[in-house]
Amino acid sequence: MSTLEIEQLSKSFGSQPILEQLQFHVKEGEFVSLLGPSGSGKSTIFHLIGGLYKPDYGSIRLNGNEISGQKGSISYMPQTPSLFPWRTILENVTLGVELFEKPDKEKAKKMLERAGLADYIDAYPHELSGGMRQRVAFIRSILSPQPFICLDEPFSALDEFTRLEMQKWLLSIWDEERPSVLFVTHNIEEAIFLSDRILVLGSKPAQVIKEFDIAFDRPRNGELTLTSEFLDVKKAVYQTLRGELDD
Amino acid sequence: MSTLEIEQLSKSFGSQPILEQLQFHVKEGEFVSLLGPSGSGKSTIFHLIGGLYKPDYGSIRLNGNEISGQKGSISYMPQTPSLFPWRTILENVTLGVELFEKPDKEKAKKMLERAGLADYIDAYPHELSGGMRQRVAFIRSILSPQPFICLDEPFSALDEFTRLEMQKWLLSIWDEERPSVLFVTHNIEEAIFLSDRILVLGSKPAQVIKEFDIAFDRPRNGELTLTSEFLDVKKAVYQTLRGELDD
Amino acid sequence: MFEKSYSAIIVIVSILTIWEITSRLLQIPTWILPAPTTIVQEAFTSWHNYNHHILSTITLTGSGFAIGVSVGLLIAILLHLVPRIREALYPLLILSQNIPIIVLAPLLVIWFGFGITPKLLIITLVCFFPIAVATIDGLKQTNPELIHYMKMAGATNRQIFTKLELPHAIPQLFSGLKISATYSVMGAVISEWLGANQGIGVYMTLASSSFRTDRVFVAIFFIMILCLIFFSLIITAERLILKWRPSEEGKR
Amino acid sequence: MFEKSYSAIIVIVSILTIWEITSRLLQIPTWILPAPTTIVQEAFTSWHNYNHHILSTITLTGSGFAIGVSVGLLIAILLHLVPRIREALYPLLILSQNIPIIVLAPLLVIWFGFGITPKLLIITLVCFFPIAVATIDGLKQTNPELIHYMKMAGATNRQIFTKLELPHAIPQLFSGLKISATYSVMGAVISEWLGANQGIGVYMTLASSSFRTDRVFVAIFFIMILCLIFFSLIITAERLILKWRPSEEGKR
Amino acid sequence: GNSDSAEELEEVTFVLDWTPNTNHTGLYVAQEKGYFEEQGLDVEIVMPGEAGADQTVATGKAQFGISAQEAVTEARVQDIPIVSIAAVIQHNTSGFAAPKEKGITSPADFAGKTYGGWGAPVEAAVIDSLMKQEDASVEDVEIINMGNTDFFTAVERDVDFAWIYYGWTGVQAELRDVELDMLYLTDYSEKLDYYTPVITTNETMIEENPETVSAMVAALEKGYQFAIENPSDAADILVVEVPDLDEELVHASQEWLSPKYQDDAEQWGIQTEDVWRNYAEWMFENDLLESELDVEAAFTNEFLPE
Ligand SMILES: Nc1ncnc2c1ncn2[C@@H]1O[C@H](COP(=O)(O)OP(=O)(O)OP(=O)(O)O)[C@@H](O)[C@H]1O
Ligand SMILES: Nc1ncnc2c1ncn2[C@@H]1O[C@H](COP(=O)(O)OP(=O)(O)OP(=O)(O)O)[C@@H](O)[C@H]1O
Ligand SMILES: [Mg+2]
Ligand SMILES: [Mg+2]
Repeated sequence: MSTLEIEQLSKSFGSQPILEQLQFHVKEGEFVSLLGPSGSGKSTIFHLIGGLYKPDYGSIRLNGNEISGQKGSISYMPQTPSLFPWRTILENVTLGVELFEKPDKEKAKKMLERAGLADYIDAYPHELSGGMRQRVAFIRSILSPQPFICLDEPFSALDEFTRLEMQKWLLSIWDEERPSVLFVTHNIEEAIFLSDRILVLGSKPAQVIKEFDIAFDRPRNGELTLTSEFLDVKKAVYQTLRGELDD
Repeated sequence: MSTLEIEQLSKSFGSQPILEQLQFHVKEGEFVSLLGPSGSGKSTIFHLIGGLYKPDYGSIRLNGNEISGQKGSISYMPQTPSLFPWRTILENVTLGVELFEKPDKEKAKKMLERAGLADYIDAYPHELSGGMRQRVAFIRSILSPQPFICLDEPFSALDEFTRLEMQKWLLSIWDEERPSVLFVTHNIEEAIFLSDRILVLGSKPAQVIKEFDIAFDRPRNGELTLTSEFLDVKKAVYQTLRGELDD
Repeated sequence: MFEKSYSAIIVIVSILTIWEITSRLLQIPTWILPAPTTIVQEAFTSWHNYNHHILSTITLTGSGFAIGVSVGLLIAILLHLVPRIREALYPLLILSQNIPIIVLAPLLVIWFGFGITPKLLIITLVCFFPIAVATIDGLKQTNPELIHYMKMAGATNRQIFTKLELPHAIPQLFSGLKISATYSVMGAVISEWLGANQGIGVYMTLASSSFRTDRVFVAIFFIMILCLIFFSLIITAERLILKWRPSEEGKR
Repeated sequence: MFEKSYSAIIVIVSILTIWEITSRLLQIPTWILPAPTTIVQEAFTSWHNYNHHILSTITLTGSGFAIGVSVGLLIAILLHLVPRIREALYPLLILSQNIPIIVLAPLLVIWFGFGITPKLLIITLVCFFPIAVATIDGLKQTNPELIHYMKMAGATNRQIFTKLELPHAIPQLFSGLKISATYSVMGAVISEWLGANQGIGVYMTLASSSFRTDRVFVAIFFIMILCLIFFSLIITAERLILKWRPSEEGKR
Repeated sequence: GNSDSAEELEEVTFVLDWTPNTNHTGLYVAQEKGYFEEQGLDVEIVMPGEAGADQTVATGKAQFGISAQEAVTEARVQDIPIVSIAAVIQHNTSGFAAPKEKGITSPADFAGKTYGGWGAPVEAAVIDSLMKQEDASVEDVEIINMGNTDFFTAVERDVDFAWIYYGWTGVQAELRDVELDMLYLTDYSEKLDYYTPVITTNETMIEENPETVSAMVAALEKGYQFAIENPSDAADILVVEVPDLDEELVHASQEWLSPKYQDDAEQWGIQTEDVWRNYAEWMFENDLLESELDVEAAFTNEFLPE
C-alpha cells in the first residue's frame, strides 16, 4: 500500500546546501536502508518526508500523492528518543497511536515485555538507561498506525545482542504486516541483514552515490552474517562508503 | 598518575539493586572498556565515579583517595551529548576546561577542525546532526583537564569511517598523554581495538563476569581488525556476552 | 515547602516576638503600631463583629480568582494559538494593567452599579495577567525536539497543544498561579473599596478612618492568612501534578 | 511583537475610533468619559503644565524598577542557593505582597518622611515579587541532564549556578520582568499618592478631585505610553539575549 | 515677628487633608505672599495621599496639618495627640445633596431613597438625627457604600443622595448646571455645626515650640484674611501654586467660600468650647465614641494673634 518517490529533492539551511537533486524511491513493502557519513543529511531527509520542513525544490510522493510539507504520513522514530518526561513508558509508547485512535494498551504492554521492559511499564523516562529509552521510542514508532515507517538509527545505543533481538523482532513484524520501511543506520551489517536495498549517500550535498540490492532469502537469521556472500556485500558497501569519505 | 580502584560497590534505585559488590580497577595509563547489556548499569557506574550519586555501599578510590560522592575527579562524556543550547559549539567544547582554568580557544578550534566540524565552530547545537553533537561532547571531555577519562558510548552515532577516524584520534591522544581511560561501548570490535583490558558486565545486578586482557601491540591500526587473533578475541567476548544474555 | 515549614514558622514567630518586645520597650502607641498581643486580643474580642466580613471576602476572592485564572488561561491559549491575535492583543493586555482604579472605578460603577460584577471584574483584572504572561511564555518554550516529533507523527495543532505544549507549560503556569493567588486577596480587598457593604476591605477602611489601628491589623492578619492558604493550595496542587519530576538525589 | 505591531496599532486605532464615535453620538459628557480628541487636545494645550510631572514619574519608575529587579533577582538567587532560607522566607515574600498600602503608607511616612525613599520602597515591593517567583521557578526547572553533566565535570555550586542555572532561567526571568515592568509604572503612580509634590499620580489626583476627567485621561494616556515603552524595552532585550533559540521554521 | 533667629528660616512640613482646594487658599496665599517667611518659617506643603494627615502630624513627621473636628475627636479618643489650633471655616458647610430630579427637599424625603456613603457609622447617625426631627427614621433609607466613587458618578446610578461639601462639589454642580437640592446639617441641628476643616498640630509642638505654632497661625490668619478680602486674587494665587486645578472651579468656589471663613465670628480661626462639646456629646450619645472627649485638650485658641 505504500510507495515513496523522491525526486530532485533539494534543501539548504542558510547558505549551506544539504540535499541537492536527491532522487530515490521505496517500493511497496520494501525495506530500504540509508547509509552515509555523519552529517550528510539522512535525518534531514526524514524531516522532509515527515513534513517538518518544506523542500526548497523537488517532490516527495507517497502512494502517488505529493506530501511535501504535509505532516503525519509516516510512522517515525527520531534519532534522539524524544520521550515525554511527564508520561510513563506505557503512555509514551501509545502516544503515536493516540493521535489517531484509541490505543490498545494490552498490545503496547506485550511489546514492552518483548523488548525487555516489562518492569518499566509505569516508570518515567528519566528512570531508564539510554538503550532502554531507545527501545521505548522504537516501540512507539512500531505502534503508530501509518504503513510507512521511518527509523533513524533505532538501535545505535543497544548492545550487540539486544540489537540482534530487536532486529529479528523488527523483521518478524515486517514479515507479518509488510509495511514499507526506510531505515537509517551506521552499522553496515545491520543494513545488509535487514534490507532489500541499501542506498549509500554522499555528503555535502547529499545524493545517492550507489545502490545495493540485497538478494538474500527471507526469513533471514543470524547465521547469514557469517556467510561469505554476506561478507562480500559488506566489503563492497564498505568500499563505497570509504571512497565517498576519501574524496 | 591515575589509578582507579572500585571495591564492593553496591547501588540500588528504589528496591531495585543495580550494582552489587562490583569490583574492578584501572591501572595507571590503562585503557579499559566496559561491555554489558543495555540497562545493566554501565552509566550508573560512571555516575558513581563522578560523584553524582553516592554508593549504597563500597568504595571508589582514585589514586588511593576515596572519592565516592566527590565530584569533578574525572573527564566525562555522558551518553547523551548534553550540550548547552545557548552556547556555540566552541563555547560548548571549552566548558569542561572553563570550570578550572582559562580555556585555550586555539587548541579547541584545532580539535573541532580535526573532528570535521570546522564549519560549525560558531553554530549552536540545534544546527548540528546527531553524530556531530556527539563529536562535540567527545571533544569537550577530551579537553577537560582531569587525567582520568570516562567515555560513555562516545561513538555510537557515527558512521563506521568517522568512528574509525575518531578511534584513531583517541588512541593518538592517549598515546601522547597516557591518561587512564574507562570506556563504555556496545561495539565489541571497538572495545578490542582500543583497550588494554575489557570487562564484561553481567546484569541485574551488575558485576564483572569476565575480564579479557588485550595484548595486541601498540600503536594499532585498522589492519589489526582483520587478523585472526583479533577475530578470536572477538568471538570469545561475543560468547561471554551471549552467555550472559541467555541466562 | 509548607510541610517543612517549621523554619518559616520560627522566622515568623521571631519577628512577632521582636515586634512585641520593641512595642513594649519603646512604648510605641497602639495607634502607630499595635503590639501583636493587642491585635490578637482585639481579634478575639470582636470576632462576632467581623466574621461576616471575612466570609464575604473569601467568597469574593475565590470566585474572582477562579474567573481570573480562567480568563488568563483562555487569553494565553488564544494568543498562543493564533499569532495574529497575539500581535494585536498583547499590547492591550499590558495596557489593561495600567488603568488606575481611580479611573476604572467610576466607569465600572456607571456600567455595573455597586453590585458584585464590578468587584469580580477588578479581581479578574488583577489575576489574569500574571497567568496569561507566564503561560504564554511557557507555551512558547516547549522543547523543540518534542514538537518536531509530534509534527512528524502527524499530530494536529490541537493535539500538539493539548498533549505537548500545555503539559509542558504547566510548571510555568504554576509560577503565574502563585503570583496571581498572592494578588487575589489583595485584589478583593481593593475591589471592596469600590463600594461594598461587607468584606475585610470595608472593615479595614472603617477601622482606619476611626483610627483603630489595632483593627486595621486584625484585618491585615486575616488577609495574610487567607493569602497563605490560597498559596499553599496552589503549591500542593503543583506538587501533585508535577509528581513525575526526577527526585532530588543528584540535584543540589 | 512590536516590529510586526501594525495589527496592534489597527486594533488600538479602531478602539479609539469607536470610542470617539460613541462619545459624539451619545453626547457623553466630558466629565464622565471624554472623547479621545478632547483628551489629545487637552494633552497638547496643557503640556507645559504637566511635562515636569511626567519626567518625575519616569525617573521614579526607572529607579524603582531597577531596584525592584535587583532585589527580586537577589532574593531569587538567595532562596535558590540556600534551601533553608527558601523555606523560611518564601512565606514572608508572599505576605509582603499583602500589606495594604493603606497600612504601609502611614508607617512608611512615619519611618522615612515624605522623601523619595518610601516611594522607591513601594515600587520595589510591587516589582520584586513577580521576578523573584518566576526566577525561582525557572532556576528550579533546569534540565537535570545538564545539571548532571556539570556535577560530573566537577563544577562548583557557584559554577553550576552561573554557567547553567542562571542562563537556563533567563526565559522565565523575562516572564517575570515583563510582569514587573507592566506593574512598575502603576507602582510609581500609586507611590506618588503617598504624598508627593509632582508626578503623574499627583497630577491625576488633582485632576480627579477638581473633576477634570479629560486631564485624568491625559494622565492615563501617559501612564500607558510609558508602560508600553518599558515593556518593549524588555521584549527587545529578551530577543537580543535569547537569539540562540531555534528559528521559527518547523515551529508552529 | 516671632522668629528668634531671623536669618535661619525654620523648616516645617504642612500636610493637607486631601488634594489642594479652596479650603486651603489661606495657606497658599501665605506661601506665595511670603507671610510664612515673615514669620521665620519655611513651609513645605504636602498632600497626604493614602498616608492620612492625622497620624503624620501626631508623630511629628509633619508639624502641621489639616483635619476636621470629627476626626480630631475620634483621634483624641484613641489617644492620638493632635490638637486643633484654628478653625478654617466657622460653620459646617457640608450637607446632603441630591440632584433636583430626585425630589429630596427635606430629611423626610430620605425615606425610600438610597444614600451613598463610605460606610461609617456616623453617617447613619447623622441621617437619623435629621430624619427624627420630621418623624422619619433611617431604617427606611437604603445605605450603600460607594467607596471612592465621586458624587456625580454615583448619582448617575443607584445612589439618590450623598454627603458633600458645598464649597467644592456643590459649586462644581453649579458650573455643570446640575441642579441640586442641598440640605445643610446646620439647618437641622445645632449640634452638627462642627468645625470642618481645622488646622492641627501635635501636643509636643505646643509644649516645646509654642513660638513656631504662633508663627504658623499668624501667617495663616494673614493668608485667610487676604482670601476673605480678595477672593479673586486669592483664587488666582491658588491656581498659580497648584496649576493642575481647574481654574474656573477654583474661582467659583473661592467666591462662594470667602465670606464663610470668618463668617459671624469675631476673628478668623476662633473655636468655641460649646461647638466642641456639643458634637462630642452627640457622638457619644449615638455610640460613635467609646469614651468621652476631654474637650479642653482637643483645641486651643491661644495661638491666634491678639
Ligand atoms: N536546523 C538546522 N539548522 C542548520 N543546519 C542544520 C539544521 N539541521 C541540520 N542541519 C545541518 O544539516 C546537515 C545534515 O544534518 P542531518 O541531521 O540530516 O545529518 P545526518 O545525516 O542525520 O547525520 P548523523 O548521522 O550525524 O545523524 C548537517 O551539516 C547539519 O549541520
Ligand atoms: N534515576 C534512576 N531512577 C531509577 N532507576 C534508574 C535511574 N537511573 C538508572 N536506573 C536504572 O538502572 C539500570 C541501569 O541503568 P544504566 O543507565 O546504568 O544502564 P546502562 O548500562 O548505561 O545501559 P545502556 O547501555 O542502555 O545505556 C536501569 O535498569 C535503569 O532503569
Ligand atoms: Mg541524523
Ligand atoms: Mg548507559
